[in-house]
Amino acid sequence: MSTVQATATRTKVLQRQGAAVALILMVAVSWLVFPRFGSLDNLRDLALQGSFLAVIALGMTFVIITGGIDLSVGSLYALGGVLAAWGSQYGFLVALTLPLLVCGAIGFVNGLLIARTNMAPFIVTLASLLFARGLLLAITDEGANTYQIAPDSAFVELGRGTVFGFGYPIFIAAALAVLGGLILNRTTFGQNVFATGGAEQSAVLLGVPVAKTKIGVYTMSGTLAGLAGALTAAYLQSGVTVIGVGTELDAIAVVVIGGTLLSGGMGTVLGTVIGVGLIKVIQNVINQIGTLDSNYQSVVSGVFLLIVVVLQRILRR
Amino acid sequence: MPTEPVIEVAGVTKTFAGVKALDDVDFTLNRGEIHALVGENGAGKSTLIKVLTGIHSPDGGRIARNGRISTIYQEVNLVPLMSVAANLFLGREPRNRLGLIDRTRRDAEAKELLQGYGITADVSSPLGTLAVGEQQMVALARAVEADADVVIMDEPTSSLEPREVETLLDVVRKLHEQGIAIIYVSHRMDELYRICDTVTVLRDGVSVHSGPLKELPRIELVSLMLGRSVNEIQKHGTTAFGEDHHADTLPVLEALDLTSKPRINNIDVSIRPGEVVGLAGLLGSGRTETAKAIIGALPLDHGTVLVAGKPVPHNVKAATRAGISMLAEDRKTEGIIPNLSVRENIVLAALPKLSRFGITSRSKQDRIVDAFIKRLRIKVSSPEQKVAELSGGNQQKVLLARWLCTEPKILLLDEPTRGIDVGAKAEVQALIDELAKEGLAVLLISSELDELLDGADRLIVLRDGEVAGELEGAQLTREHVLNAIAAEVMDDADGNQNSH
Amino acid sequence: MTLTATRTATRTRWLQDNGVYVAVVALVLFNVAFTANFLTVGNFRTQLVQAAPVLIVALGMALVIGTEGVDLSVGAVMALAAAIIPLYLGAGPLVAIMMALTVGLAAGAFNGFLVAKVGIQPIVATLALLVGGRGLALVIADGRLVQLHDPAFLALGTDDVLGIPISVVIAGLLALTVAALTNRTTFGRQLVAVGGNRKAATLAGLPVNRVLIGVYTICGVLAAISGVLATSRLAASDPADMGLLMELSAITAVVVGGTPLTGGKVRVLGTVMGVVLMQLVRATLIKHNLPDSIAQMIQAAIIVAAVYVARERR
Amino acid sequence: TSRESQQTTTSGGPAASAAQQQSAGPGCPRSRTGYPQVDVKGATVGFSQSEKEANPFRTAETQSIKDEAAKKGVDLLYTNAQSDLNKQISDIKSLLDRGAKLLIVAPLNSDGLQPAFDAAKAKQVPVVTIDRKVTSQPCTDYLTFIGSDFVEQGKRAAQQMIKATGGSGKVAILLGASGNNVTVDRTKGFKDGIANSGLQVVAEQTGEFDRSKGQAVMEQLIQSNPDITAVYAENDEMGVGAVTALKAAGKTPGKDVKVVSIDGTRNAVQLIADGSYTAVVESNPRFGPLAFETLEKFAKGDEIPQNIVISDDEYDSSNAQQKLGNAY
Ligand SMILES: Nc1ncnc2c1ncn2[C@@H]1O[C@H](COP(=O)(O)OP(=O)(O)OP(=O)(O)O)[C@@H](O)[C@H]1O
Ligand SMILES: Nc1ncnc2c1ncn2[C@@H]1O[C@H](COP(=O)(O)OP(=O)(O)OP(=O)(O)O)[C@@H](O)[C@H]1O
Ligand SMILES: [Mg+2]
Ligand SMILES: [Mg+2]
Repeated sequence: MSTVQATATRTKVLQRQGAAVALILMVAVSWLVFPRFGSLDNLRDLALQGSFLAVIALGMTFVIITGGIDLSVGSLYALGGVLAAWGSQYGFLVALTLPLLVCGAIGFVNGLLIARTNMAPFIVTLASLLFARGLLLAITDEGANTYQIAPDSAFVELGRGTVFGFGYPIFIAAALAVLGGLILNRTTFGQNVFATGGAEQSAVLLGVPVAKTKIGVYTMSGTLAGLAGALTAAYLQSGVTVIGVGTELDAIAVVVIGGTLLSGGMGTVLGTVIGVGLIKVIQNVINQIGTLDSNYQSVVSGVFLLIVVVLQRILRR
Repeated sequence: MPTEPVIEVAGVTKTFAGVKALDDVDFTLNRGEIHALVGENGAGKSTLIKVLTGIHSPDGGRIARNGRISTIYQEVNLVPLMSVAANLFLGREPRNRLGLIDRTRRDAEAKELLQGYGITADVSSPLGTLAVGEQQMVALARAVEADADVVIMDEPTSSLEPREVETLLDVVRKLHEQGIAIIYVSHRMDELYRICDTVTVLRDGVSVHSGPLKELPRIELVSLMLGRSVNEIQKHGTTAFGEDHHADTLPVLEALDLTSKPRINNIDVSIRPGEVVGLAGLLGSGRTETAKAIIGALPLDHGTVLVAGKPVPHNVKAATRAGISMLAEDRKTEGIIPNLSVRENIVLAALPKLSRFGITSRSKQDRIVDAFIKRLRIKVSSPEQKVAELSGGNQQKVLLARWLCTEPKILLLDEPTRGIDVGAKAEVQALIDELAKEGLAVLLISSELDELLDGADRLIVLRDGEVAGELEGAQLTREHVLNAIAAEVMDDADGNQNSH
Repeated sequence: MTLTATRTATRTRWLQDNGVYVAVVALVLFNVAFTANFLTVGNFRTQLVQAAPVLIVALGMALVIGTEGVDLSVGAVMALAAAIIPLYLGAGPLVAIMMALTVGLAAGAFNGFLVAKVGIQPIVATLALLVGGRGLALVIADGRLVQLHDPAFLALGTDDVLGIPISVVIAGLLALTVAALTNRTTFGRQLVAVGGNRKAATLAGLPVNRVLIGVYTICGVLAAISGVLATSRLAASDPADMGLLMELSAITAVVVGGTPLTGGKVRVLGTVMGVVLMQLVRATLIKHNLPDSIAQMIQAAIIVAAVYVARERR
Repeated sequence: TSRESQQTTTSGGPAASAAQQQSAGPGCPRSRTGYPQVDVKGATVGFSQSEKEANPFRTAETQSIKDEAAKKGVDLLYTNAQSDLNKQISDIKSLLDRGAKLLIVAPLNSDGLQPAFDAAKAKQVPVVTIDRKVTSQPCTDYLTFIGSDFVEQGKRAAQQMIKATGGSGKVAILLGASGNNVTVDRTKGFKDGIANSGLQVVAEQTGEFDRSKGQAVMEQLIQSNPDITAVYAENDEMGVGAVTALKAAGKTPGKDVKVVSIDGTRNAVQLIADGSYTAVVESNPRFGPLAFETLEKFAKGDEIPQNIVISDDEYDSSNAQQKLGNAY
């Protein structure tokens, strides 16, 4: 046990810095190379785009720290949006709570199956990925129906309103991140999350309510994915059915880039936020390059991703 | 003393996939007593404890608990990635006015608390960075501070140094004075006789004896555990080691100037064929590190390892090929492959030798495995049983077997008898002796001073990652070693340990 | 005082070990009873032919999962293989196939290198290739689907050996090989040891890096083989869609087949059955003309049910 | 409608595609928008593509815009949303940020681009959407839509099918991707089109616009419904996949099983010419000339109609050979 963790303290700091260093480097270089990168408009858009992913990734951070994984978030994100748009005809409250409740419930079932039946999180949440997509198709008449949100409704304001040009979702995501950080580090639930992922067997013996903790994180992840969907629907003014495909992989990538161990037991919310920043900056830079052929774009994304993880890994040594 | 039962167990039975771990066991723990629970490896001690604490539900029987139970389980069961303080207070963290965890206070309290157990480590660093013994003390502190009526300790001293053992025994006495009942599991007879009032002996899942301990002669206790008559058990000393070995003159292993900052510094170790060299030192003095450096599992700043005069590249594979094998201290994370069978765990390192063109030979494996199961008396339902299902001591034997079937030239043993019952321990010790006689070079790390003194022909004493002295021949006495380890240890450890 | 009531429950492991087989049998029986024209040679042939490429990928995936890893890049590797084929088909099908397999080998070795030597977590290491690999395939193919006409190459997808489609024969042989590899060779046993406890395997002097690189390389090559077969069956090189979401299908099949994602165990026959089960599920849903929404929900339920019975009990 | 009369293009290649303006609703003059006059020549024009150019339709579409841009001497900025709706919104915003004064957008989806349109509106940049109609307001949110009528395409496919089968038999439909409004429209058009014929839909399963999925689904369907006599595929790729499946099952596509699909890719048209495919209704991707022409008219101050329908050709055994060069 001793040698591998010989440098664990150092690791923790450096690991966090790894992503931060990469982000600072990326931002600095992009600022210099692409004059429009630093424009207020661009930064606002960057932050807004990042905020939806950040909300999803926040829940994923908790799940991954317990040593699990949640593949259903992409589908739940889309489902949440559709439910919000459908619910908006009954007013703000329904539009906001319906997706949280339904997606939270699916997350709860994920947690229940994982915690109580010892099934692998990967497979359980893969099944709910399919299930939520199916449900979405069922309530939209196989995708034929897209529910619109009245442009003047208060709910749209939630997605489109701004403070100094920065959209509300940015502030919501920021507030949730702060809250998430507090829950993770300063509450018993947070400690239980770490303990569950760090050494599940031991956690049981230490009296940690492992099953409840797991149910808690998956419920949270589902709810947050639903919230992200609701915010997106408010922003897009409609319950778009085609979003969220592959979003789970984005969320996992940003969490891991942020220094959270996939094997569980270690991770930070700040790291995830930095991870979101990195991914969005990379995407933005690819756009700034402008002339890049669309097929090269994914090659470049892949290469960037690789550079970031390798860089981080090297920094950690 | 009032004999009011705090735990009462009647007719408990527990079966694991065909193995009867507990068979109609009765057990009573009275308020305020220290109750020894003894038995061979795999006798069912840990299982009984887990049934008591509700981790396992029994197949039959009834359990009555009267009061809060706090447990230190056999393997260190804390969370390595969380900080020491977080582990200590997990589930009962101090809060501030907002109901949030008050980290400053938690760390301060943790620091103060651990000082009482002789641990000065940084409480905000991950628990995993502590040596196993230190972790055991943290677990102890945690269990004791939990404000319980019953404290259960499953082999709490198996990775402790004489000094820590004393600290622990002091703690046990203090708890006893407070009227807290204690169940104490250990394979170390001395400790049992020093602190326990009552004893229950388990054999093959059956409770074969229960009664006051002091009246039971040691030899009879052992005979009860092993299920053999008293005269069948030959009189041993405290260990089963024989005479010194006659070693060749040329060292087969030379490790020179091993340095991996800040853990170990300029350590030289040389062992001749047929020689048993002991590594002594306090917890965290760098003994494990030294062994890992030799086998190539610890990145080095500098240093060379020579086998028979030839330098060995610094990686485990090369070291293994050169004939070095290492029995790791932490069998759970560095030893067993839990999913694999006993057979596969045993042949793992020797697999290439048991294969032709990369195709394994089952018959060869079976022959070797059967031989080792018999020779080490490993308790298994079949060689195909999952190793994770074995008791701790039997897992240790499986690992020993793994190394022995690679036919190494140099064997590094880090706490080889940790958690092994008396019978098996004597066998392992005799085995080490025998191996040395056959010409093996052995590096023996042990927290039990007697084992080192009797077993080793030469002792290297480490302090703070450096060689603090080498002792040989007539110098191999308790006093000398303790002197070399650290001056201040002598007083308390020496005074107490001569009682047997 | 707490009383723990007497409880005697001895659960059988039988269902756990044989859950997949039971599910396959149940589904076949259902189809025999309720699906028109199910019991025909042509139908079985169709199911096998469709399952073959998935099985080949799943075999590699099972090995990777056995080492406590996962390979998300298999679909992208299939696309790369597909993109390579038309470039070298002019030099003959054999050359084209060899080139495609070489690319799979290189991609797998690259994954293995990242995981073993650089020490990146498998899911992230292979995610990079998932993201970039398909893009690269499209760049190679200039973003185009290419219709293939080489009859020798196309025969791979259409011809039979002894009445069995070539791709099915290849998949069967590969399954046997992988089974022998895991159970009968040093490499196979070392692989599960690495997956069971990497630290212990390292200390036991096992060639951990070599095993890891080897496993990912095998997985890459198998994905490429699958890509070649699927391409020949499609009679076109279609890097945009070839193997899309194959990683999830393969992982599902492996896990449904009883190989735990936590590593240390590989069930080859279980994997075969997992693939067959998922194939039958898809076929059943299509043949009964269920709408996509219902079909996806039923698939979800079946996955959960199959894994539920096969789960390791605590 | 007067669809038939639109079929004016028989030769002259892509650029010659003609358009007809549907006069549903009032036109949109620049004066009503209050936007400044921007001369197309020398202007910075942004083009936001929705998906990778990994299929012939997208390739041809992007190429057409790029070619025409070069011809008109405009400075074209180009982005590709890689099938990610949020990215397309960012893309459009970044195009505006980079100084685009005119925008051409191929929307990923009918809904959800409102934030991007609002950003363009705020900068007084006219947006021409192509190939997929959005649900936002023409003239205010965006200028106009140029594209095919997908429902109409479905209907024309139905007519071809009725012609080929004589109006009776069992049809299998290979649907496009679920949740996609192209799928929805082409299904509706086709079903409406066969409503009064003797054709009976026996199966409709998604092939996700993908050749191999189309092939796999067809293989399953032909086993369970051996009496299928016609296949309607909602794009050519799935149709081609179905042909491969039918051949493998011992059928003769184009003869015992009629195959009709929508798109007009070279592979499908070639199959018609070879006799193993029945008909293809074109979905014309060559939006470049029309898009720029519209922007020019807008600059001049002309009224721009809400919808500009691009004319779609049709291929069947009678013309496939000679029109092969026109397929993309
Ligand atoms: N992973 C680690 N990171 C940082 N410090 C460590 C780590 N593991 C051990 N240490 C510290 O390094 C020192 C040497 O530890 P080591 O395990 O070598 O001691 P040891 O003499 O073998 O003790 P033990 O009796 O536990 O085997 C101790 O102070 C220990 O606390
Ligand atoms: N989870 C399990 N699954 C299967 N068998 C088990 C399990 N846990 C314990 N056993 C078996 O039950 C028996 C008793 O084991 P237990 O751990 O209680 O022994 P112990 O007395 O604590 O031994 P030791 O002194 O070695 O710690 C052994 O034969 C062991 O193999
Ligand atoms: Mg025990
Ligand atoms: Mg040690």
